[in-house]
Amino acid sequence: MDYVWLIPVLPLLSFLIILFTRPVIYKKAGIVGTLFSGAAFVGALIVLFSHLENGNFLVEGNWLSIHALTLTVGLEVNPLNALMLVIVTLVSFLVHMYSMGYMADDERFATFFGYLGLFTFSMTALVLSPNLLQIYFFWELVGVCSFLLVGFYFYKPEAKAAAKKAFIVTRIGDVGLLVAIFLLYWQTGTLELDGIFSAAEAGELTPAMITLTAILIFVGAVGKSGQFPLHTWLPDAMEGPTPVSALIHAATMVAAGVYLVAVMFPLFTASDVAMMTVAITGGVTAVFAATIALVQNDIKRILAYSTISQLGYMMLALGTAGYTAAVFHLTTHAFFKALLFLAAGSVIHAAHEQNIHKLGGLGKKLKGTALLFLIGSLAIAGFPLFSGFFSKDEILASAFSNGSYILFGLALLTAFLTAFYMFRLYFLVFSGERERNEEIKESPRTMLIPMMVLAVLAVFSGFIHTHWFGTFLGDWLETTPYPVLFSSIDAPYWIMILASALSIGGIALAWFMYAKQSIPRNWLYGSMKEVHHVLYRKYYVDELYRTVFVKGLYALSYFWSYFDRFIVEGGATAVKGLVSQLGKTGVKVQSGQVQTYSAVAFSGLVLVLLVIAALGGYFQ
Amino acid sequence: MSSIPLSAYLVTALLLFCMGLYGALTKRNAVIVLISIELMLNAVNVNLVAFAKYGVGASIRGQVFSLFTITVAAAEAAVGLAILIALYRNRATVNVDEMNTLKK
Amino acid sequence: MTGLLSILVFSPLLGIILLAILSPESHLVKRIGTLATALPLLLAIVVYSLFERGVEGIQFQETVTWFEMMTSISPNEPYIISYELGVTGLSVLFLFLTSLITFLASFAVHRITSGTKGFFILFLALELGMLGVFSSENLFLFFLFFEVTLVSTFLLLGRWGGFHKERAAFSFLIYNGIGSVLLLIVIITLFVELHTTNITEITSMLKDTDSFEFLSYNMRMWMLVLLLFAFGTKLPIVPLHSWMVRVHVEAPIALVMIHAGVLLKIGAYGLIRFGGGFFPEQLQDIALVLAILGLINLLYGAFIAFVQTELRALLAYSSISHMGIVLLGLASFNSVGVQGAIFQTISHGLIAALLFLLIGVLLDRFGTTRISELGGIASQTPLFAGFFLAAGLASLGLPGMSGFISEFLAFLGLFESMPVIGAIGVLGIILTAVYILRAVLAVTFGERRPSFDRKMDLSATEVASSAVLLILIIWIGVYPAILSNTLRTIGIGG
Amino acid sequence: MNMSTLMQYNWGSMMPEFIILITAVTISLIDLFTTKKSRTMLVWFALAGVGLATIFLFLQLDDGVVSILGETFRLDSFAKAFKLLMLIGTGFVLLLGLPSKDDLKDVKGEYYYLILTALLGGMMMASSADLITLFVGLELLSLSSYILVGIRKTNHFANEAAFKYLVNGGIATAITLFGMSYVYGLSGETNLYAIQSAMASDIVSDNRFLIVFAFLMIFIGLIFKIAAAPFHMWAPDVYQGAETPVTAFLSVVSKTAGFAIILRLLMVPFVFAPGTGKVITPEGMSFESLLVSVRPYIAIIAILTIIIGNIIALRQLNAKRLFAYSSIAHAGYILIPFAALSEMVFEVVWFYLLAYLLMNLGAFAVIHAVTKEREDVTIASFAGMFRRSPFIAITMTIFLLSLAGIPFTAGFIGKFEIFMSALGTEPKRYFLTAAMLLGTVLSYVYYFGLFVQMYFRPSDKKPITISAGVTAVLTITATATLVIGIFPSTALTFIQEYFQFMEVFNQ
Repeated sequence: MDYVWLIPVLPLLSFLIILFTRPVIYKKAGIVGTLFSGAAFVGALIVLFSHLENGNFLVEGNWLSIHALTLTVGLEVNPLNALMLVIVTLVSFLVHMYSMGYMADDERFATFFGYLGLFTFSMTALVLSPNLLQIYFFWELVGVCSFLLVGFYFYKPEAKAAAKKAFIVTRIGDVGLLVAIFLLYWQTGTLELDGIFSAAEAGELTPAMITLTAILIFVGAVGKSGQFPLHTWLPDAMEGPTPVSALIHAATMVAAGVYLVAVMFPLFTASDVAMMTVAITGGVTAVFAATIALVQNDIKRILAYSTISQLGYMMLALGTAGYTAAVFHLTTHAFFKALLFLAAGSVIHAAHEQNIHKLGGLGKKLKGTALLFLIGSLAIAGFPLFSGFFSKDEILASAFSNGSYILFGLALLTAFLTAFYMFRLYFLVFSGERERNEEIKESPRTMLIPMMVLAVLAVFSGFIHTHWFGTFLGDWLETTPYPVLFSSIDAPYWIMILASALSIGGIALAWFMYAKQSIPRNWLYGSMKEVHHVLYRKYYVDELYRTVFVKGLYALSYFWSYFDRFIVEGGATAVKGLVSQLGKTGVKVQSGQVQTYSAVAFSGLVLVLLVIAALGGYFQ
Repeated sequence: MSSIPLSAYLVTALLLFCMGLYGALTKRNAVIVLISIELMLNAVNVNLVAFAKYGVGASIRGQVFSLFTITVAAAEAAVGLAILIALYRNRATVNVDEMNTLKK
Repeated sequence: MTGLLSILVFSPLLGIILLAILSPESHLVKRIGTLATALPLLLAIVVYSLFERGVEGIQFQETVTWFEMMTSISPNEPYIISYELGVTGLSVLFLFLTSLITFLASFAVHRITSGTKGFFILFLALELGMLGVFSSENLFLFFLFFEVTLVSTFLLLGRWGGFHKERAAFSFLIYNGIGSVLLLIVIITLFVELHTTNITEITSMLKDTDSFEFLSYNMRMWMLVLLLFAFGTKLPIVPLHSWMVRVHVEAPIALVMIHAGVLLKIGAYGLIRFGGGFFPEQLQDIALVLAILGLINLLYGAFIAFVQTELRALLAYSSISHMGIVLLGLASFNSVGVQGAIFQTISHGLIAALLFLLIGVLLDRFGTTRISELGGIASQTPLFAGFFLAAGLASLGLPGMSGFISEFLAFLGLFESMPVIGAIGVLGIILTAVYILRAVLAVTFGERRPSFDRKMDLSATEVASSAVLLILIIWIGVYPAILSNTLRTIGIGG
Repeated sequence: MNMSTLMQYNWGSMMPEFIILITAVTISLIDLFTTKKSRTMLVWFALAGVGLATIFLFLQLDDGVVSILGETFRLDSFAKAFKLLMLIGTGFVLLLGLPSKDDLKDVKGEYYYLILTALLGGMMMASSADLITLFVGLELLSLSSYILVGIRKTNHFANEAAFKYLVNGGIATAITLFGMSYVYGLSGETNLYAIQSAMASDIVSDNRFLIVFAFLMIFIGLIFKIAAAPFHMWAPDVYQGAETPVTAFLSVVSKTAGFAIILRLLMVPFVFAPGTGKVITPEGMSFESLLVSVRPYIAIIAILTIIIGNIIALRQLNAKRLFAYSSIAHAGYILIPFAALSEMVFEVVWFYLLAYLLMNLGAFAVIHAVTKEREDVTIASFAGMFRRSPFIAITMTIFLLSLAGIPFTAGFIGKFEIFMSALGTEPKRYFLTAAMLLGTVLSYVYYFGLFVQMYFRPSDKKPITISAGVTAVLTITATATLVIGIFPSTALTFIQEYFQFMEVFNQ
């Protein structure tokens, strides 16, 4: 336990080593990175097990103290972040390994691994933070890593734009979090979690303040987890290398939003409004993203929208007090979504093509990949006994038991849509026949092994929390040091059946449309052109933002810069002109006529005399 | 003892002064300008002498003063004329309006 | 260690003399010039290390009576002016900052093509002035050194500046001239009333209540307003900023490094030390005004920076925006906010210096700082791109770099006293990200341009100097106690 | 007044005047009987005279107030202080006139003794305690300088300048005299101290408007000498037309004399005179002091002078005209302590005049050096000065900095004291301060504009050769400017030790 600090430090070391020896080690960077992240993973496992034995752990020290203000740094291990730690390090380790193959022929190979190391460091450190400032600190750092990796192909204009967008949009959310931090500090006098929670329990915060801060924090989460309305950056972020999408934009960083809400759960549960906001945002996002995913053509973008939708699912869970459900789904989703991305990556690696309509019939050539992808799809679709099945069921249950049937309905709809678009994707890519001239071959072992590991987890990770064999995860999570509210869920069984029915139904529909083709593929396009269009253009959100915010910003900026040039500088110039004009007149008066000079002098005298006579009262 | 009050002298002097000033400021002929200045100085003399006779604590000082003034005025006139001649030699004019080469 | 400060302040003289006797053509000029700036740096480090942290009051104090003025009517109460040096935790940091940035900037001087000797002489004179400003314990002395910086900057700018150098030089002169004269008025008013110009004495005299008999509340308010104008011109506070943009655009890079890195900070230093130190009550009463001004600076600068097409102008406006945070921190009027303001001045000093150092490289290699003419240079000059990106991130307040903790403290302080303004202010954080990324990415990212192939990347010296700055930036960002320990005794009013 | 009374006067106290007089006379005699060639020695002669006079003045520094010739001639600290300035100034001017090898031909004997007579007039103005002697001194100075201005007989610029100077001067004198005549009329006295005591009488307070008018007429007439608005307009033309050393003399020595007479003639007699305004005191209604009631008008004149001088200077291209306006502005600055009725008025004025003497003479010396090669010196003829003659450039830099009031120069300390005098009085004179502030900043533009010429502009011209005299002047003035700027105590303690300015008031 006392060596927890090693877990963030190891990846940091790999980053530094690679940074400084970049020219030298070049290809070996991959090995270095993988080894260090592997070590971190081992460490995480040790931490996990030692936590199972001897419970929570917290160590703190002073970071900065100014007069009254004291800011601390520290490391904390509790069920939630022990779990996150394992997920992060594991996925990171696997992605490292995978990248050795995927990025093999990229000239900035070493740099890539450096960035991965930095990200792993920031993410693990974020997870281990016991206070809000530290969380924010690394919250921003992971954001930067994501920015760097999205913009990894810096010479591609799309990548450049995407990176910028990713950073700025998330930053909008971050500012919300920052404000929440400021408010909480002046309300509670501390930034440490337990301090805040105890203050909240002791009623030091007004309900309004609790609601406000909670919602502000949620804004931060919305930004990071690509929830509506700040979701627009995530699909674009797919411009980055695929392993990055798997690690950052599927498994770990985007989940940080959910993680944050989970961490601050006691604060949220203290305010129904906040909870409602979270639930609704989550539910809406889930359906919203799922519908968009129905009609997209880019393999990675479909996965991105599915990620958004799944994160929405988790938020929905949290909003409906399903703490365990959310964390559970976070875990399983990390595995199967990472798997899906890596599989997609292997497809792209093989076929150099991302448009699913141009792909197809790859099932024959890429047997391994196809199988793995299938597993992933089943898991996410919530096919019975796959991991996704259990976690989704948990969420549906919590939504139902929370009693808001609209949200429940949204959840169900999402479940069906998810199953459908995932298998649309699967069938379009792998099933069917297609003649290709170019040679397509299976990815190297370094890429397959990580996927296999994930596949195994995607299948079996569901069993860590079932109502049949035992709710190990839930029970363990309840040992958290914080006053988290665990709602006892007693969901009727028909929910589970309904859920499986929906998922199978979705799969079937997809099969009929895209594999067996008994239903025309483009019936939606044919029947409801407008709907299809709206979905295809992602509800025109990007267009809206571009016109409102981007254009608005330009307008304002130009206005002020003209103001600066013409009013501010113009004013200065005017004064200057006035003075020199005075000078001109002065020179004119200096006519060279001696008598003018004396006349001026004399009139001056007369003036003075008149004035003093008038003021002094000589004329009375 | 004449019964002319002091004020009469003073007014005369004032008028004299103003005439002188008027001449000095308006006349185009440099010589006249110089003469007008003399006029102003003489106005002062009238004042001084009047005060010396009828003024408060009338004393000889005023007349002494006026003697000095007259002398200085003479010197000033001399210098003025000298300069004027030099000017005339170079510019062949005594018109004040044309003495405006120094300006700007 | 008495006399140490004097040695530090006047150490640039050595270089000036050496250079003066050197022939302009001599190849030694550059080397001696740089060495001459190294000497003050060493001394500053010595002072910094000998400085006792957490000890109240002035350290390294030196006092020599300089001259006294007597009036024949009241000869028994003379006006005495003495040569007094001394440092507080605040000024010792600035001394270090000054000497460091000057040293690093001296490498940029090597690119000057004509009259290197003269440049170095004035450059050292400028350093002397700045060191003097930060180590004077006496308003009179402060003013003298302040003017030295004024004149030397004017000459440097007017002789070695860009195309509109003389216009820039004169607008610099006029704005700062007015500022300095206003400062002089305040100094003299205090002097004739209190018969001293010693900063500590004045502070204590103004504290005791019976001083209100001869310095009424309103008068103090007026003096504070004058100070606000005087130092606000330096800072600069909108709308007194147009000179500063010109200087940033026209001045030679070495000078801009100094200007953005240190000279602007004199404004902040003065406001904190004198505005806050002498007239705390009045400052508190106009805190709201100050905050609004800060807000305007922050957003105004950010908005305009967003549409600049020229990197130096962009950075100028970004400086304005960042100085807004200083004002906000000051306006918060609690120790946290004020410390934030101080942090921000130091950190922005380092960041601005780094950014302009890189801009200098840009000018040297690509001959332009117009964003439109650059792009994709990360392909050819990865090191430059890396440092530029890092500097940009630092400037937009990335945690782990000095910018973040400064902004954090400033806003934290502000949120206690005026949350609404703080809430508006945080928009600035977003805008900063927007314009910085726009600029940095436009220059480094993008398609590779063949015309830029064979452009040389950072040289060893350039890497070294950038690295030094970056390390300091990160150090402060990761371990801010390094500053706060030195500033422990510094409250509102330095 | 018989011989014995004449003999028992302490003639020693007039020693400097006598020396100057004798030198002047001897020079004029020598001038009659020598050829052009051997006239260079005249300069040395004149210099020797001035030097000797200065030495004697120093010897007098310690003895107290002496007044002889029936209280008409008075030797007090005030007189000594201003005489000292004038002597030094004249010394420098003579040094400037020191001919270098090439221009022996235009050495004129009269130039030297006229300068000396002018100086003599100035000294009389400084130390006479009677309207009559004051007036004579004034006129002696004026007449000599009229001729000095026009000394280049064949140059029509010189003639014109001289004529303009004369006409303006004549009118100014007349106005002053007119005022004086009323002062005499109301007091019946010509001795300043007698007038001072007579001012308390009822007749005066009955005709107090008359006395105020008289005061203002005298004042307006006298500001002609210091070239303050509205009597400033002659200065640029005359400065431009006259030979540079003469210009220097006018702008420094004659101006010093002007301030001397203004301070003495306006402060001593009128210090107890009744003004226009009434003040209600516990022991009944009385009139405020005249100086108080005219203060606003003096202030307005000072402000006008500063503004006009600086603003018009901004647009000057001819160097001499530029410095004419700059010296107008400086006259305005020096009027401030007087307008503020500061308790330190004498110290401040004297110190500033000292600083002004050094920096302005230096500047004119530079102009003189540049004039040598071409007739009219424009701003442009300073272009690239630093390359052509670093010595001139650097000394000029010092003078300009001092004139602009930048620290470490005498000018700064002077301005500092003036600000103190304006802000140190109750109530504080904010308008005067503001005007001076504005003027200072405006003046930066044209002073630093010369830097632009000297350092930034390229030059194709050859280096400048300067005469020994100019070199000497430049070196001394520049050094002194710096020394007084960095160690003001040198001058300040000198004042405190030797000059008890308050002597000027008591009998």
